[in-house]
Formats: sequence, C-alpha cells, structure tokens
Amino acid sequence: MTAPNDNANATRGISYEEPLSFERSRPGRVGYSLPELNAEERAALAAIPSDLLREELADLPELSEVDVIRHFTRLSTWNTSVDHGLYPLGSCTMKYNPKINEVVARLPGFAAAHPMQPAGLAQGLLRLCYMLERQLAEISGMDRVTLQPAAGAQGELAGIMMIRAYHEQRGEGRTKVLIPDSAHGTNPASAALNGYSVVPIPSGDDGILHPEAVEAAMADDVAALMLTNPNTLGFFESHMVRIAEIVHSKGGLVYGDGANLNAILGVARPGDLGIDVMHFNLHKTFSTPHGGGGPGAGPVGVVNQLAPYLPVPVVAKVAGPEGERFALDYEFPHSIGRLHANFGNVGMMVRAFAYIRSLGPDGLRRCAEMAVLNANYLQARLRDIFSVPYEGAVMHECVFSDKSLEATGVTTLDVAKRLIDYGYHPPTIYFPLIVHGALMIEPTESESLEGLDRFVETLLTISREAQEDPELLRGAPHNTRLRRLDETQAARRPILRWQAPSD
Amino acid sequence: MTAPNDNANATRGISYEEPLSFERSRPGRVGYSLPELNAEERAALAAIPSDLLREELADLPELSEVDVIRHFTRLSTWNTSVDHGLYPLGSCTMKYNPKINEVVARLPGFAAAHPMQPAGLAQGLLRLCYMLERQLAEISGMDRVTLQPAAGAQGELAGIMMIRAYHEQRGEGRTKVLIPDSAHGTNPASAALNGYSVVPIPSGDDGILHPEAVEAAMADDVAALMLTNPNTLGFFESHMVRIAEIVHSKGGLVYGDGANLNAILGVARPGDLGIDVMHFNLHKTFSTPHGGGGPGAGPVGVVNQLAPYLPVPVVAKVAGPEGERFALDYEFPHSIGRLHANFGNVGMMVRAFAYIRSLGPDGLRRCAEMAVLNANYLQARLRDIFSVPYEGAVMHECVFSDKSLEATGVTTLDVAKRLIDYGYHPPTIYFPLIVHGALMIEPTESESLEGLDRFVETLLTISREAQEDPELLRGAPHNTRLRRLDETQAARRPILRWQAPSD
Amino acid sequence: MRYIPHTEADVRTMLDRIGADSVEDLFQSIPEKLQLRRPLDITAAATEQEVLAELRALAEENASSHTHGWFLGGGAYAHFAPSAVDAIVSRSEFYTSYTPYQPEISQGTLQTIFEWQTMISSLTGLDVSNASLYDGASAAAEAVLMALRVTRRKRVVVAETLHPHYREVVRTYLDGLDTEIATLPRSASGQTEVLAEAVDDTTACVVVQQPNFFGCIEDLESAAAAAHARGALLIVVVTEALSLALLRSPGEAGADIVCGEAQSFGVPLGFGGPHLGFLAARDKHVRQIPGRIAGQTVDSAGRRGFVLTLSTREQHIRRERATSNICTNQGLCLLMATVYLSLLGRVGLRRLAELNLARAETLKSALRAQGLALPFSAPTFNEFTVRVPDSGEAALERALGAGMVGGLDLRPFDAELGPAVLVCATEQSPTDRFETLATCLAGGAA
Amino acid sequence: MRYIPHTEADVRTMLDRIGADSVEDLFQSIPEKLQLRRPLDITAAATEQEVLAELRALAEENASSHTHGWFLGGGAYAHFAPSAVDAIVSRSEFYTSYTPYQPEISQGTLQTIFEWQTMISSLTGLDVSNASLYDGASAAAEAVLMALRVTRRKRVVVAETLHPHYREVVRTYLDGLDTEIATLPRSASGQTEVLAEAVDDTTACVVVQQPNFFGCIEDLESAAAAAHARGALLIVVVTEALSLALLRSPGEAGADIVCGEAQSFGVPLGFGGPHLGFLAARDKHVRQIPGRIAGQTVDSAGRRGFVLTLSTREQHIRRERATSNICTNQGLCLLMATVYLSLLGRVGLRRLAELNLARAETLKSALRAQGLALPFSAPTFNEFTVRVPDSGEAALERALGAGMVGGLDLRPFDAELGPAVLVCATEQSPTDRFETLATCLAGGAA
Ligand SMILES: Cc1ncc(COP(=O)(O)O)c(C=O)c1O
Ligand SMILES: Cc1ncc(COP(=O)(O)O)c(C=O)c1O
Repeated sequence: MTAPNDNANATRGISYEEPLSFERSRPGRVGYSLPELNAEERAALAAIPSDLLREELADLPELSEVDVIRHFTRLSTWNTSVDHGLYPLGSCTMKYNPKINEVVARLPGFAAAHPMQPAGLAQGLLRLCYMLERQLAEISGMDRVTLQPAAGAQGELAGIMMIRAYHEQRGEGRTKVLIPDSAHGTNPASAALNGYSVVPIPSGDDGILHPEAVEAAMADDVAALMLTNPNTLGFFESHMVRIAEIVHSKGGLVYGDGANLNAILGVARPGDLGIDVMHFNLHKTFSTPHGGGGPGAGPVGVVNQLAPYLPVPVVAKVAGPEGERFALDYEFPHSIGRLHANFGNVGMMVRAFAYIRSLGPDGLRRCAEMAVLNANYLQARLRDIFSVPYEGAVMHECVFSDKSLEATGVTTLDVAKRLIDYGYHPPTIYFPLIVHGALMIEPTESESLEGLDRFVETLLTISREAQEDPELLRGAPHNTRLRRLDETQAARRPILRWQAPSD
Repeated sequence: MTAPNDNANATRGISYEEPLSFERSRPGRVGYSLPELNAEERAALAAIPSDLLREELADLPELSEVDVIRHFTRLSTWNTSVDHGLYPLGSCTMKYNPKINEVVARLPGFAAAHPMQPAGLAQGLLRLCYMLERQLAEISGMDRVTLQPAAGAQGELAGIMMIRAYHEQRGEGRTKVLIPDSAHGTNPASAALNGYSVVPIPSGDDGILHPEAVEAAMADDVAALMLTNPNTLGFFESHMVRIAEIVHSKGGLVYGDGANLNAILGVARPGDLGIDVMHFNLHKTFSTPHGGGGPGAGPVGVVNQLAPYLPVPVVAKVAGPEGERFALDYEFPHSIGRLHANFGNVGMMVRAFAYIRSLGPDGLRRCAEMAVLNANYLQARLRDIFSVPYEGAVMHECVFSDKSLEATGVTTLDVAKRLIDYGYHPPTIYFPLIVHGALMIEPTESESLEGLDRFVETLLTISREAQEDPELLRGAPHNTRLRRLDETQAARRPILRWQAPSD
Repeated sequence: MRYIPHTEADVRTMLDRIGADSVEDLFQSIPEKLQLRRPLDITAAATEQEVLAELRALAEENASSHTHGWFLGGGAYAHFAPSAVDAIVSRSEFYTSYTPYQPEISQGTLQTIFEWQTMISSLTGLDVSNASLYDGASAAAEAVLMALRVTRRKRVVVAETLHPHYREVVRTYLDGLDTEIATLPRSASGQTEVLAEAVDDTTACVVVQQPNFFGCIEDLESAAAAAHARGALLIVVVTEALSLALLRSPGEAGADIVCGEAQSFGVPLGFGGPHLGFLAARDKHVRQIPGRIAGQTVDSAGRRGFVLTLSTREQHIRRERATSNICTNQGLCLLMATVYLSLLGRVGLRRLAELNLARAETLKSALRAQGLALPFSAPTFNEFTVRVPDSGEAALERALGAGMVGGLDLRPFDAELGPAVLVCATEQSPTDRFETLATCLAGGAA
Repeated sequence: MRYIPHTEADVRTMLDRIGADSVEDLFQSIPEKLQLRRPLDITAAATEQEVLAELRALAEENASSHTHGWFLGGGAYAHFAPSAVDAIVSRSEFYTSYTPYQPEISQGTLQTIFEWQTMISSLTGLDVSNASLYDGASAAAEAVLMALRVTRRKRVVVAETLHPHYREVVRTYLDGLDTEIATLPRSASGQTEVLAEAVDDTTACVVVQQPNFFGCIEDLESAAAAAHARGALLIVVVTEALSLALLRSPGEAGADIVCGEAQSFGVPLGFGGPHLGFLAARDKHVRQIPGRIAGQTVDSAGRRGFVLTLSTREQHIRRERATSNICTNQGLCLLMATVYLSLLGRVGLRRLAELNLARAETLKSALRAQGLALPFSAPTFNEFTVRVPDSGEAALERALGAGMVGGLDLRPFDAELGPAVLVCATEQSPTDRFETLATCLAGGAA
C-alpha cells in the first residue's frame, strides 16, 4: 500500500516531465527582443581587436520565451515549498514568507537603486537600513549592528574577525576558539577560515553546556567561545551567564550564533546573556525567503567594546541644515574592513524591515511563543514514537534519535523519505551530530494545531509501517516523480555539467 | 500499463490534497490586518439603526494568511495551464500569454485608476484606448471600433443591437438572423437575446457556406447573416464576398464573428470581405490570458454606416490649446446605449495594446502564418489516426471525427480523458455540432514542431491503445489526482454550495 | 519573435510534410484579391524594454489613490487589497488556463468557483449563485431578463436611485425586446418611494439598489412587499459589495435575486474593469440563472470533486434557447474575490465594513462642521451626498488643487438635485485630510 | 496576527497536552532574571496598508534608472531584465523552498543549478562551476583562499586595477591568516603591468580583473604566462559578466579560476544586493571549490536526476576542515541568471554584448566631440574612464542637474589619476542624452 489514505495530505497526480534546457534548444530560436545595430554601431564593434574576442558561445540554449516559461514552470512543480505546507527543517526556521514583503522589495526605488549612487540619492534606503539596525539592536540587546554580511556564515566570519581584531588591538595573539559539540558546521568552519584552531566542548547529559566544561577548556590562548542559544538540540543554555563570566574572566569573548533567535524574540535578549557578538539570520528569524538556497542576510550585533571593529561602511545619521540625513561612514580606523562589494543583501533587509514593522513588539513575541509552543507540542506527541535523546522542555525545535527504530532496520533516512510520500518535507536529519540518527524538527509558529496533528498522525502511520513493512520505507519515496536518488554515485563519478552529445 | 513511457510528456508524482476553505476554518483565526476603531469611530457605528444591520456573517471562513496562501497554492496545482504546455482547445486560441503584459497591466497608473475620475486625470489611459481602437480598426479593416464589450458574446450582442438600430432607423422591422449550422453557440444565443429568431443555414459538403444556401434563406425580414470566418471547422469562407453581396442586396447586414481572427492577422481583413460588424476576442487573438474563464474583452468593429449606433462613451481625440487631448464622447444620439458600467475590461486592453506593440505588423502576420502552419501540420500528421470529416487546407485549427474509433467502442470523450494521462489538455470536443464526435484542435503559433510531434506520437499511442485495450481509455484519466468526474450526477442532484455540517 | 518558436528549418520540415511549397500557399483558400498585399499600417514592433518604457509613460499620466487623496466612489471603490491576493492570482496555473471544461485537470478553478458560490450565497442571503457575470451593470440586466423568463411578464419597474449607468445598461439590454420600463421616484429622504400602484400584474420585477446610488440605505422590506403582492420578483442590486457585510442581507429582506458588482472584494479599480458581476437567486429559479455554475460531484473512485453543471441552460448546449449568451465571464476576478474573502473572513469583513462606516460618519462630521448640508436623511454606509455652495465641478476643482479627488459631481446624473457631490470614504481615504476636503468643498481654499 | 494561525482555543489544547499551565511556563528554562520583562522598544505593529505606504514613501526617496538617465556602473550594471525572469522567480515553489537537501522534492532547484553550472562553465571557458557565492567580492576572496589551498603557498599577487572594494574584501578575508599580499601596478595604457619578477615561487596566485575596474581589457595571456611560469594560479575576476559573451574566455586565455559577479544576468541592482557571486575552475581542482555543487545521478529506477554533491568539501560534513564556511548562498539569484541566460541564449547574449560595446563607443565619440580626453589607450567594453576638466564631483553634479547619474567619480579610488569619471553605457542608457552628458562632463551647462 503505497498510496496514502483518502484523508491524507497528499496523493499522486499528474507530474510533468522536462529535459534540460540545452536539450530543448534549436538553432535559430529566439527568446529575446533587441534592437538591431545601425551601421555606425556595427562599425564601432571594431573597437576591440578581434584576437581579444571569443568564438561563438557554446552551451547556451536557444529557446523561445514560451519554451523558457514552460521549462521553469515545470521545473518549479518538482519542488516542495513552504507555500505547499509544513517544511519542518530543524535549524532552518522555515516560517511563512509574507507576500507583502515580496511586493515592497520589488518597488523600483529599492530594486533599481545602484550601490554606487551618491548617498544623497539614496536617502530612503539608508534610512531604512539605519532603522533596521536600530530594531535589530533593540531586539537582540546588542549595542551596534552591521547589516553587511550576506548570510549567517559570513556573519560568523565577520564576528570572528572582530574578535581577532579586538585581541590584536590589545596585543594578544590568541589562537583557539571553543565550540560545543552540538554546534552547526559553519561555526567551526568560520573559526578555521579565520585561522583559529577549534576546541570542541562536550555538551552535558542534559544537552546543554556546563560551566565546568567551559572552565576546563578556557585558557589564555582562547579567543572566544562560540555557542548557539537556544542550542541545536532545542534547549536554552541556562548556564549562559555563568559561562560568559568564565570566558570573560580569562579575557575571552562570547560569540552567539543567532540562528535560533526566533525562539526568544521579545522573551530574552542575547545582549543580556553575556554575549559579545552575534549574528542574525534574516532568512530565518525575520522571514526573508530561503530562495532554494539563498539569498539570506547575516547582520552582526556587537557590544560597544567591539564597535570600533565593525566592517565599513556603517550607515550614520547626521543632523544637517535640512534636517536628518543619512550618510555612509567609512571612518572606522579599527574596522576589520569590508566583507561585501556593496552593503550586503539589501533586498533581504527591505523584507525584514517590512516584517518587523508588520509584527511589532507583540507580534514578534508571539512568534517566539507559538514557535516554542509548537515544538513542545510535537515533542509531547512524538515521544511515544521516537526516542528522546535529551529530556527537557524545548524551545523552537525538538530532536529525536532513531533508537526506537533499531530493531526494524529502518533508518532515519528511510523515515525522512517516507514522509515525502505523505506530502511532507522531512525534518533535518543526522544533525546535531551528537544524536544518533537525529531527526530535528522545527515547526515554527506558522503551523496550526490541526496541521501538526496531521503530521503526527502521519509519523504514527510511518512508525507502524516500519514495524510491519520495513521494505516499504527503505524503498521510499514511492509517490514522487523520481524515486530515491543515488548520492553515492553522484559523488563517486561527478557529472557537474551537461555535455553536448559528441556527434 | 497506465504510466506513460520514460520519454513522455508526463508521469505521476506527489499531488497535494486540500479540503474546502470552510473546512479549514477555525473560530478566531485571522488573515487580515485592520486598525482598531477609536471610541469616536465606535460611536459612529450607531448611525445605522440596528434593525437594518445583519447578524454575523455565516459561511465565510476564518483563516490565517498562511492558510489562505497554502489553500490556493495547492488548488492551483490541480490545474493544467498554457504555462505547462500545449492547451489545444479549438476555437479558444490558447496561445502563450507574455509576461510583460502582466507587468504593465499592474502599473498603478492603470490598475488603480478610477472609472469616474475626470478625463483630464486619465489622459494616459484614454490615449491608450484611442490607439488600441485605431490599431484594431487597421488590423480588421473596419472603420470604427468600440472597446466596451466585456467578452466576445457581449460583443456579438452589441453588434446585433447595432444591426437592429440600423434597421429601425430606416423603419425596417426585420426579425430574423441567418446563422450557419457550424456556428458557435453564442451566435444564436446572442441573436435570440436581442429578440431575433434564428434561421440555421447548412454548411456545404466542403464545410463552408455556399452562396446558394444563403440566397435561399435571405429575405426581406432577415436583419443579418452572422458568420464566423475562418469558420469553426477551420476553413476560410471563400465565398464570403459573393455571400455578403447577396445579404446586402436584400438589405441585410453581415456580422462576422472574429473569434478566429488569429488565422488571418495581416493576411486578410474582415472589413475587406464585406463584413459590416465584427467582434474581436482580445483574450484569443491578442493573447490576454483566459484566467480560468475570463476576464476577456470583446471589442466590436463596424463600417462607417454603423458608426452612429456605437455604444457610448466613445473615446475622442480633441485638439486643444495644450495639444492633443482625449475625452469621452457621449454625443451619439443614435447610440444603442451603454453595455458596461464603465468602459469595459480595460485591464485586457492594456495587455492587448502591449501585445500589438510587441509584435508590430510583421509579428502579427507571423502569428497567423505559424498558427496556420501548425494546424495544417497537425492535420497532415493526424489524418492517419482520425477521420477527417471535411477535406481541405485548414486555417488555424483542424477538426476530426471519431469515425475511425467506431469499432472500438471508444468515444471522443475517452480519447480526451486519456490525453490527460499523457500530460495534455484535450482539444475541444463535440463541437462543431455538425461533426460526429468532433475533436477540434487549435495548436496556435506558440507550439514548436517538436512539441507538435510529441503530441502526435501520443495520439498515435492512444489510438493503438483504443484498439488493444479500450477499457484503458474508458477508465481514463488514471494519472490525475481525481479520476473521471460524474457530470450526470452533478446535474441531476445539484450541490451548488457548501453547507455547514448540521450539528 | 520571442513568442513564436518556429525556426526556418522547422517551417521547411513542416511545409514538406504538409506538401506545400511556401507558407503563402497555406492561405490559398483566401481568394487572391481578398488578401492584404501590404504590411498592416501599425507601428513597427518595439522591444520589451521599449514597450515597458512607453507603457510606464502612459501609466504615469493617470491619477489614482497612489497620487491623490481619494474620495471618489459611485459604483467603484478604492479598497485595499492584501498582497496575498495578487500573489495567488499571479500563479499561471490560474491565469493561463481556460474555462474548466475538463474537470479532471481544472479542479483548482472549479473548487474556487464552488467556494465563491458559497460565499456569495451567504452574503446575499440567497440559496445559489453563479460563477460571475461581466460586471454589476450587465448583472442587473441579466437579472431583469431572468425575472422576465421566470414570470413570463413584460414590465420592469426600476428605481430612479439605481446607478444611472446600470439603468442605461438595463435599457440597452431590453431594447428590441417587447418590454416596458417604469421607474420609481426618489423621495426626499433619498430613498426610493415604493408606490404600491407602480407594481401591477404585468410587472416582472422591481429593481432597487442597496445602498442606492446616492448612498442611501433603502427599505427593502417595503419593496419586497410591494413586488410580491403582485407576483413580481424583487431584484436588489449592490454596487458596494462590502455593505453586504454590515446590512441586513437582501435575501432575508425578501429579495428574489441579488446581483451587482463585487469589485470591492480585492479587484483592482483598473479604470472600470475587469470587475466582477455576481448574481444569486433562490433555489427554485436555479434553472433560469445565466452564466456558469459549478457543482459538487464524485469521481469514479467516489471522491469529491467539482464540475461545471446545469449546462443545459447555456449557449453551447441550448443555443438560441439558452438563458443567456454568456461564455467567457470574469473567472480570474472571482478568484481575486474568493482569496480576498478568505483572508478577511467572517470577522474581518465585518470589521472592515464598520471601519468604512465609521470613516464616512467622521467625514460627515467634518463636512457639517464646515457648514455643509447633507440633503438626504436616510442612513448611509461609506458614501453619501453632500450639497456644495456653488457647483460640484467648482468644489471638486478646489479639492483637486489640494491634491484630492474629492468625489463625484452629481449634476450630470441628477439635474434637479442642485449642486451636490457624492463623497466616499473607505479604509484608504486619508483621515488627516478630511478637514481640508471639507474646506475645499465648502468653498474655501485648502 | 495574520501570519500565526493559533487561536486561543488551540493554545489551550496544546498546553494541556504538553502539561503546561501557560505559555510563560514554556520558557522556564530561561532563568527568570534573563527574561525581558517589558515589550521590545520598537514601533507598534502597522497594518499591511500602512506598511505599504511607509515603504513606498521610503522607496520614492531613492534615485534609479527609473528616475534618471543612467551612466553609472563600476561593478554593478543597469541592464534590462525581461519580465519572464521575475515571473519565474516569483513562483513560490522556488522562493519559499530551502537548499535542496532532499533531492526527491527539490528537483526544480537542483536541475536549475546544474543548468547554471553548465552555462557558467561554458562562459568562463572552464570545466566546473559551483552553485553561487555571496557576491563578486567574496567570490574573489574565496578564489584566493582556494588558490592558497591548492598551491599550499602563502603569497598573493593582486592587480591594482582589481575593483577597490574587491581588493578590500580580499584583504579582510586574508587578515589573520599567515599570508602576504603584493600588488601589480597599472600601466599608462590602463592595463595591469604584469611584471615577471612580481611572481615568485611562493606565489599562490595572480589576481586580475577583466575588464578591469577602469574599463580596460587586460592581456590575460601574459598574466597566465607569468603566473604559470612560477607554478602560481591565475585568477580572473569578472564584475561585468556580460563581457564574457564577447571577450575571449578567460579559461581559454589560461585562467585557472574565474570568479566574479553575475548580477548583469537579470539580477536587480537592489542597492548592491542580493547579487550573484560565481566561481568556476578546472576539473583537477574540483575538490577545493567552495560552496554547493549539484551533480547528475540516477534514481532507484535508473532515471536521471540531480543532487547536491561532493559535500565532503563542506562545513556540514567537514566542519573546521571544510573548503569554506559557506552554507546559505545566492540560490534565487542563480535562478534569475539561469532564466535570463535561457532567454537571451547564445545568440542574444552575444548581440546584447555587442550592443553595449557599440553604445559605449558611441558615447566615447560624443565625449571626444566635446573635447574630453580618454586617458587610457586599452580597448574597453561598456565602461571607460574619461578625464574631466575640473573635478569628477563637479562634473557629476552638472550631469545630475540635467537629470542624469553620469558615472562614478574616480577620485576616492585613485588619487593619482587626476579628475576623472568612470562612465558606463548599457542597453538602458538613453542614447538621446549622450550629447547632453558630454556637455555636462565637459563643463558646460546642459
Ligand atoms: C545553527 C546555525 N548556525 C549557522 C547557520 C549558517 O547560516 P547561513 O546558512 O545563513 O550561512 C545555520 C544555517 O543553517 C544554522 O542553522
Ligand atoms: C467562435 C466563437 N464565437 C464566440 C465566442 C464567444 O466569445 P466569448 O467567450 O469571449 O464570449 C467563442 C468563444 O469560445 C467562439 O469560439
């Protein structure tokens, strides 16, 4: 029985096939409209010596506008998205992306403004950036915020660089960064990218960090502790203040990964917890769409102590004869420098600003409350099905292990693939690494009670199937256009581009 | 074997289920943002005596914005559309709808303009309407054009009314309209709606109208002949001029249904063929999207003789001190009056105007040429599979009968439903009425050679299936979310709205 | 041409298969002398970039609530449409599909129609609704034709307070048919005077607008009583559909057919169209309803689905005996309205209606404070008539000078009323400009 | 709140199931004193209508090619994007999905990435490409880091004609690492002087921009020869991706890594972001490439499909030993560019590049006609440097007075050059204003 029952979230239906665009190409087909060059213009082409010119372009298709629209429309139907339903990727905060944000980001005054145009011709945008910085500072309890980093990981890098600059300014050559074993991969990668060596800190049996563990690892050569709060197991790091004291007492700084900020919006502020630097993921907490893999935006907040090291330019408000004006300030002599060709992913800032304006203080807090309620509800309902590796009330997400499935031979991967048959995007799997066969579920506040109940029923069904018919799960998904894809073969013999058939 | 083969146009995949919005409703859920009324405003509500107020609204759902977006996103995935592929509904001209047209129609200066605002505040729109009128007049060879009718059928009605007004003005009380048996249902319906009785004229064995048949029916009490050229069998009415002479000679007028104008754009003009009144379907020929059943637009062109009867208002160009201005002219004492609360479906006019500007004279002619080429190509390739009821080179569409299927017991309906399994929208079926089990295929110019070839291959496969496994066709579609729907039951016991469960 | 995929090689291949020498040859059935032997005399094709620039320039020549303070209604209303509406309507699955003739691949459109029918039935207080008509005015005309069919009578009684454009359209539609139109006058209160003697045994229907063109709320019960007393139907026409959320439903008040314009439900003003005609009626008249109707049914596996139904009323089956000639109607606008109503919902729609009423009443106070008189005593919703000192034209010119489109000059529509303006306040009307508007209308400079 | 579906009844039911008394209780793991006991001090929520109005007002305070004649480039280019691009990008299947971790329900995104990789490999003349980086500048930095990994060397040689912002970002990324940066000077022709002695055996890479920041087309062969002679890699940075359609491909000229900014391919200027960093390399270095890569594979039924691959390079597998920390990158911008390139295609893209070149050359003539000097002799593409009589600032101020954003004042970027402006002409630059621009830059009034 591969077809879900009648009341289910999904069934099967028509799915359209579509080859690669290159395979649809026909010589002479046209998808553009361009003016013809006049004689004078044709002559001007000689300005570039012909040995600098390339031969004709290969491997771009020739298609009509009709072809292109159909091609990508069909491709789009192969994706599942938040607008289809629950997309509970843990740590990714796949909440609803409001439509108004898409509208405002496309206003020509935002979308067509040029990054090099004089500040006087971009007052609206600079004002918006300024206001967003202030909003993020208030929400996080940090003193200053830079909007420049293009994603969370670049924010981490920026933060680590500021930490380095801070220590170097004080003549200290610290070389290590402490990172809990539950951390996201970008944390160690970012530290390493800036030349630090990474010292892992074990989480306690309760899934949170204990002062003793930090104490044991903290030393004079440690530049910072980098931690995520709430952490990737969904827990609030309740020893946060004590831990920060330990780090600070040895001259270190505390970096807070803000990926999970959604859980504490309006409830607690990283700046009040002893965190010195943090990044925001606008594409998580502030609902800018993930776009199938970006663009995101990773602003970084810092305490005053670190403000001199902020990347440039910084948006500044200046009082002038005609009232308030906004300018770009490059005069940060201790700045770590520039991280982006321009000001970062401004389009995401516009969306996040619209989001914060739409929610206000109460709405933001409500996000946190309902996100946490949803995660705890799922934990309560799913604990009969899956094993809970770490007990405790969770914040924005809940994590299960595959222990309860052991006897069946079914893996977390199989459960994930089977969920697809029922019309759900699977949760994050096999992360955090400290949980065996982890299933990391972050429902976000966008999901309704009934929606969660339907999801739970489905997982119940799947766990029954795992007992009764494990092959069904191992062969999943069955209902998709393509069946399970062979990732091993892809990596072993990489085919990374289309090649025109040789004849 | 219900699944199409590997190279096919479609297969099966995940399809999402979704109940009625009412069934998703939960008391207290909110999808809007509205300001709270202040005290003064609350007091103002007393302005309407309470006995004039209704009780609370029943049967509107309570949903969040998330719910609503997911609801309609899921619903949308149950539709097939032009952006998915070939949609060869004969007589409907389902050509590609260019994306730029959607953009321009949404410009606030068009989309937010109010029909009652003074002409001085709507010069851009009036200018656009004026230019579109002139373009349509040139394309059709008619002298004047009104843009007011909201669809083809309303255009027919407007045309018939002008014919009536014309005859009445000359003191003639003609009571009949001649209509060929191949005509679209709106033709007799429109004539009847304006009080005429309809006299059907038989098509000849070659599928076109013959002067003799018209001659035989034409009389002093006949107000008009209403015909479609090219006609609904896809043929050009080559005796057009002679036929028009016959009608005119007895004091009648000729109405031309312009639904098939796409076939002769830039090649021949109704006005040059003896037609006195015609309607355009902007949603066919000029590519304004069909919208799942409208909105369309059905401008009507007339010869000068009929201009005094045009509906009001008419857009007029007036030379003024500040140059050219545009105004609304109501001073048509013989006008049939107004047909629309405002000026018709202006949004469609904006799109059609953009389309005509994008194509220019050469592009429009190319539409006709390639549409006709496509139809003839399909006729040539499909004649081995289906019976051709009327021989001859076709224009924009080709019509087949189900005669070749007779032995199999398979009907045209079955073929249509089976096409769905292969990812194609079926052609128009059982029309025109004079063809037994008609399959009426209009590919339009948007389809490529390879696309047509794939479609032909599919029909070949289906005709083989009809021979080998007729049950397969009778049970089709198999690949859709829902199987064949029971139209008889729907009509016998109509359920036309959702009812809240009684408890 | 980017919309047409044919390459020259394709054309050659196809001609060969057809057995024609050239594309020209395909047009041989058009007599030579009827063929156009010159290019069409229209401007040469423009690039996409040029078309956009041209149309942007044309768009900028028009005023709207984006450029002016807006107080103009009169049958079309500047309401706010949530962005979610256009997000859905822009899905090409909806806007590039046809009328759902093939239900198995059109369930998105069909279920939407079914939901719309449910909503509009509920709002109007009637049993059944169709799947849209062209606009409010033709819906009124279709309703009258329907009443003529139902009653087999020939006389139509129309309130003078029916929107003048609607009256014109009804007249146009009836012209040529063997019918008679009588009118009901406006009383001093601004409401329709329902004279019992105006309705007789040959009367098919009485047509009343709610709220009426001048903004006044009509007494529908009296109208229903007068009509029903002589076996006529009461047709209630609604141009401001939002009023349905607040006022007693016309069905409850006795209307047999309720029709009109639902543009207020998220459909752009668009200089007057496409808008959204609707029509609802009682069960017993369902087979006389014009236009498309969706109905619930089951598939061959017994699962719920939707189809177009009762098509024996329609032109493609019944031809000259159809209930109407309607074919293409306003499907996508119906989708807009259904999305809009799903977002606002039962609570939101009511609250929005209250907000409109409150705004209008606040505006009235501001006008009265400037000494302006409101000539009609009947209660109103979000629109009302105000007397101005000199002329509507001059008053509105002053408002325009202050950046406002201040309302509709009533002189062209009602010569006897004296200088008056129809003013409308919605949730989009700038409250901080109410006083300025009052000053302008009263004769002062802004 | 319309984005959050919970009703009070829902909350109650859920709390009961969890076994908590109140929502407050759920936050007990946050020590009491760390909890915020006041509302956030940000402006109260606005309605959708208000937010739209506020943001429209902010948007209108910015200039763009919609409001001004546009001649400003310098790393970001005002190209025209066909409407079809945004129509596709607006499909929520694309923009509301995540990185395609679950390939069976992400084939739309994955096939798009694979198509992009093919296109960018072909345009750069290299073997493999990744699935985007944040922007051109960080792509340049990542390319340098990649070269350091590949060569295990520590010295980086960067042309002074590399975009100054890119140079800054490279410097920022290298800060803290044990590396050295040397520079190659600009010659009188405007090209980079490739001094053989600048490259030594410790040099990991030579970084050159094509066309360079001043618009000049570089001699990549010489740069490649100098780099390869000492075992260093040649990195070519491209900020105007459209030039790839016209100029000899960097891969062919000997580049080992080509990276840069593909904003020109249909991505909105957006005040600088989100844009689209790209990076392509030779097969042999594929396992040192940063960022996501999609690869072709088969499903369990043997049908072609696509997955993210070579992930052992990445942070989520390799953590501190990853080739980069990149996670979220610029997926949707990649889609824009892939749609754009599919529309323009091999012929259209070349024609567009020719049009840009022709426009720039025409503009040069107009400037020369006003007596303005072009200080550099090297050929250019759509952007070039022009000397102005007084100062770049003053010259641009005059252009602005005539409604034009006339280019980039080069003084802040190159103190020695003297008063000069970087001027750019694309298909969107108004040809009918070339003369006026020339007049303004030359010192006259418009
Ligand atoms: C906990 C955590 N930290 C950091 C990141 C990296 O953020 P980004 O993807 O924006 O670079 C993520 C993203 O998934 C995350 O979940
Ligand atoms: C031949 C013909 N005439 C008239 C019409 C009616 O046009 P509309 O649907 O725009 O009212 C159609 C529409 O299908 C048609 O095909």
